[in-house]
Amino acid sequence: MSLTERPPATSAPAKKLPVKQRYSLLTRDLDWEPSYVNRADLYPYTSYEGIVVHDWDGWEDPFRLTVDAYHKYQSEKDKRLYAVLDSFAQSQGHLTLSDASYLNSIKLFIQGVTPLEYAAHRHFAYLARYLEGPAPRFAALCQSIDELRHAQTQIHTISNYNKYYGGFHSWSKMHDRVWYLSVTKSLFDDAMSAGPFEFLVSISFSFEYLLTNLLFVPFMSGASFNGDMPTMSFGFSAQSDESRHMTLGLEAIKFLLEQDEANVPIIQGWIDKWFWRSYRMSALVAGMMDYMLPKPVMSWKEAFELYFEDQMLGGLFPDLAYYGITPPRHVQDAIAEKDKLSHEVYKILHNFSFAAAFTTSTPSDDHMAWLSAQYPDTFDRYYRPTWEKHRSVEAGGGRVFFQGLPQLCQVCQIPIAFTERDDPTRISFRHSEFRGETFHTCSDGCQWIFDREPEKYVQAWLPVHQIYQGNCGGPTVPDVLAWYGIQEGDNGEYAGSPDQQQWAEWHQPAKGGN
Amino acid sequence: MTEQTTLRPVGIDLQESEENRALIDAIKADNPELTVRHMPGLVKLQAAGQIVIKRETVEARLGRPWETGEFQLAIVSYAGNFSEWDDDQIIVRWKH
Amino acid sequence: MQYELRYQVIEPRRHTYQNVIDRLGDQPASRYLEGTLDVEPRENFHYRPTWAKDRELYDARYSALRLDDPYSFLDPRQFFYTPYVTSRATMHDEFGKTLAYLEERNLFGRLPDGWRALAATVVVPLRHFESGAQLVSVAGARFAHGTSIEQCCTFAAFDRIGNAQMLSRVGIALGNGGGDVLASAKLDWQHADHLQPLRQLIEEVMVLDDWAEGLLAVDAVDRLLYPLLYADLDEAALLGGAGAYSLVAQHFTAWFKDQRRWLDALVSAWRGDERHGGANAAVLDRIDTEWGPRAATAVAPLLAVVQQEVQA
Amino acid sequence: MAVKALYDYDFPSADRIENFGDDQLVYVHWAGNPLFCSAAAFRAPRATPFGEFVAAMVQPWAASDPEFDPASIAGWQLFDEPLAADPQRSLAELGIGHKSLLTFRTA
Repeated sequence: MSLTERPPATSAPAKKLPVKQRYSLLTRDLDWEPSYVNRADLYPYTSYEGIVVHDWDGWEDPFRLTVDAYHKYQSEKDKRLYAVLDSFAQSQGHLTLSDASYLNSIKLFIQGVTPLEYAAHRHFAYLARYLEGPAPRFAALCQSIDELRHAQTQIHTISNYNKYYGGFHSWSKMHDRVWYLSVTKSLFDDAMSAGPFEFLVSISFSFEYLLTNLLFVPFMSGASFNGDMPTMSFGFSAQSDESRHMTLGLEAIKFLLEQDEANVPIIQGWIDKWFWRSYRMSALVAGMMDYMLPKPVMSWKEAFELYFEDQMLGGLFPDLAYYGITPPRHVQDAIAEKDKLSHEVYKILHNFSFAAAFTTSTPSDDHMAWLSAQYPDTFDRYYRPTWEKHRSVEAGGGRVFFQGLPQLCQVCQIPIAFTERDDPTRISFRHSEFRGETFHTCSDGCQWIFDREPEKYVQAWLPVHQIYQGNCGGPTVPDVLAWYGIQEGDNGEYAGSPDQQQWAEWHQPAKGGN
Repeated sequence: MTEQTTLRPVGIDLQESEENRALIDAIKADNPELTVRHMPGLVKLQAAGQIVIKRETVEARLGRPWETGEFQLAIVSYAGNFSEWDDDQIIVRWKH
Repeated sequence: MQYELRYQVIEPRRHTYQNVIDRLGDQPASRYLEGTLDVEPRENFHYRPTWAKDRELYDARYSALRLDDPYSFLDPRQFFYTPYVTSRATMHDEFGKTLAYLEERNLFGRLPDGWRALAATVVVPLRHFESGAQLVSVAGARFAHGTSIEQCCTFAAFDRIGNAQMLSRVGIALGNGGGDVLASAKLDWQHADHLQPLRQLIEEVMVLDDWAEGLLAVDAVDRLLYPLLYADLDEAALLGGAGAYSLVAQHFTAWFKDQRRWLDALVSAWRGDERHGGANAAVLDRIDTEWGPRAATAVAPLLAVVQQEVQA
Repeated sequence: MAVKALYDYDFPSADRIENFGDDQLVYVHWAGNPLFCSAAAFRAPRATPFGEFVAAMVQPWAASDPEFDPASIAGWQLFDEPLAADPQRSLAELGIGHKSLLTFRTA
């Protein structure tokens, strides 16, 4: 019998399931209770951190994203993004950037941030495997594949700059080896080596929810302002995924807090640790925002006030107070140093760019005027005199670099350069003893983190100490730079660098009547 | 609709683009108390208590059917909590 | 200041990233290669995982199957994120159109009883098998050594949940828009005799330590299940008045063909590896011997249902 | 507080003194000079006389500041305590151990 010969349908027209129920059938209902193996063998990692979960079904997923919708939206986003990349490359758009020095911030980005996107991709896959609830597992799976998207769209966006400028070419190897990149790498290694719940609170909540806005949004706005449409496009496109990731972070924390009161102090400890750990890493972005954009768009201080103080301390933490959660320990230290942070960080980069895959330079008069306006309480008093000294040395044909290696913080791995809360002229040195050995940290926050888990931080692969142990290609600076993969001209001072010279050549001032 | 529990500010950041203009207009129309701040490439919307995005208003401005899921193509960031996200509207507010 | 651009075309300083140049020479490289080669970190990990003794965060020892250079395997489909989601957007769009067509014409309502029974008691319950296969695949996304391999596992994991959702939507359609068919399919999955060997197998695979062995054990089932339920029944469905079955089945046949491409290439890479090929072959043969018969036993009762319901 | 782990989580310090043979790490901070973002790290033999350590390592580093005058170094501290920096005595004899922090000022 052929189809057309069959009698017409007599059944009632199809019902339509409510969205929420349909979503539940397509996601969490796929799970079943195993009976041939032990649940504990299936999910071996969810008990050792002390977190108690009574009901995994308590997890809410406001996005209700199904696989077909995911592919539909994501392919549309990528279609738009790659169209921007292609047209920018075809029209030699890099020539319309504000200045080649702008790209130093993008070098720092692909070396320091892109590998973190990739690490997040890998470890959200761990959550997608080992969390016990199907709803958070699916959210983690989406995030895992999103993070792969972020890593790859960044690699592809920056690929075009890599063809014409230095410093981009060996980002992956550099992330494994170069001193300033151990700051970002060690943060993710710290989170990944912890258990699944700590990872969730560290990356999804403390990093994605509390701090990504602050890190990415002003930065992408800065890209737009400096003519870098591709970076703005991947940035905003990535951020549209980020809103899902932020939601995962917020849902995670509320879910865990609602499950059991015993979870509250554990979560509080992780918030305290990870706020400071992520905040310290974000210091690199502070330096980038205030000093590395030829056309700055918003100061670190203003972004910090807007995205962190107003939105998080003003909005989020009162919400979490309901569960007994208080603002992160050491948050007052972060607030107190908002007038100092970027200046202290850029000083580090300026001192050490001879050993970096980017260049630095002393800020121009215009730039100093902007910094002075943004930081009226500190810039002229504490930082301008040092930059003026650099200027006078440079006027004589010199350039001050730090002829040696810095002392690093055992936890955040940034050179110990931050100052005491009440005195911007006094470096804050902290040290702890553990098993008869001294360990140095840069702040009360990092020292507190060290003292909480010294067995973890004694393992840190501190780049300076590794150089001195002979593990980084040899004893001399050129040996180490070669091992880092840094090529001639990637490093040092921007003025006179290959990037600067070729930029000048490409942009000869227009001659009258030409 | 549930009662608003707080007037603490919530916010949504949207990419400023041709595609998003109608959406931004619709949000302005449905949230009269909204403050709008333009940054390069970006529009920052903030309001006390909550921001609501209604499918019907967006469709009227856009002149075509619009699914609330498409909001994911426009959003850059937010502060608050998606307290509702269904076929007809999206509401951002704090939970407590 | 006014500028003029001095050159029409600027010669690039290099054509691709240094790691790609080191492997393939300085020539333009595809987005697949730039986004895949050497992306996974290799060395100088800071802290040991608290959840695995004697392992680093990334470590070849998470599987007995090794490659001397993980990038000796490349995905024949050259999938990185964008072509992957683009391809799957089309696939799910087409599936959605098929489903809409079938629902509009009430073709599920007109399925002959045997075909309906097959779909409801064998095919739809497999959404749980797909869900289990997703857990197995995503372990590879975390633990495979090398971006080229884990990336395929990531996409496979996402495909599996996609397959589970496609089967669930078939179940909803079979239930005339309600959840009844899914509910009874879940009961069958948990209790019906014909599904227990398969459920037992996937549960035991889900707890395997070696992600690659898990993947291959699932594949041992796939290689029996997909041809049996989708490709081989296509003709019979058309002849038996079950056009709806055929229209649905084609999507799963297409997916399985795609899945084979990377997995077969990976197995070849393992066997052909200069340094580890011998050891890999021994492991692969052991896996075949162990899981092949288990898969056959698990699929046999499903074959019996097929024979009883639609081939009788 | 111990690290929460599925096994006894105990690893040697990456920078334990054994990894440096007869040498050790010493940090030197030039207090009050904002040109230097941080203290410098050095690897030096424990038996090195303090004077030689300063001449061979500290002074070339401090000369990063073109206004540096070696004669102006004064007022050494070991961590927070004043140090009687006898140039003839070795680091070990002066109690300057592995990963000690030295600070000096300039007159």
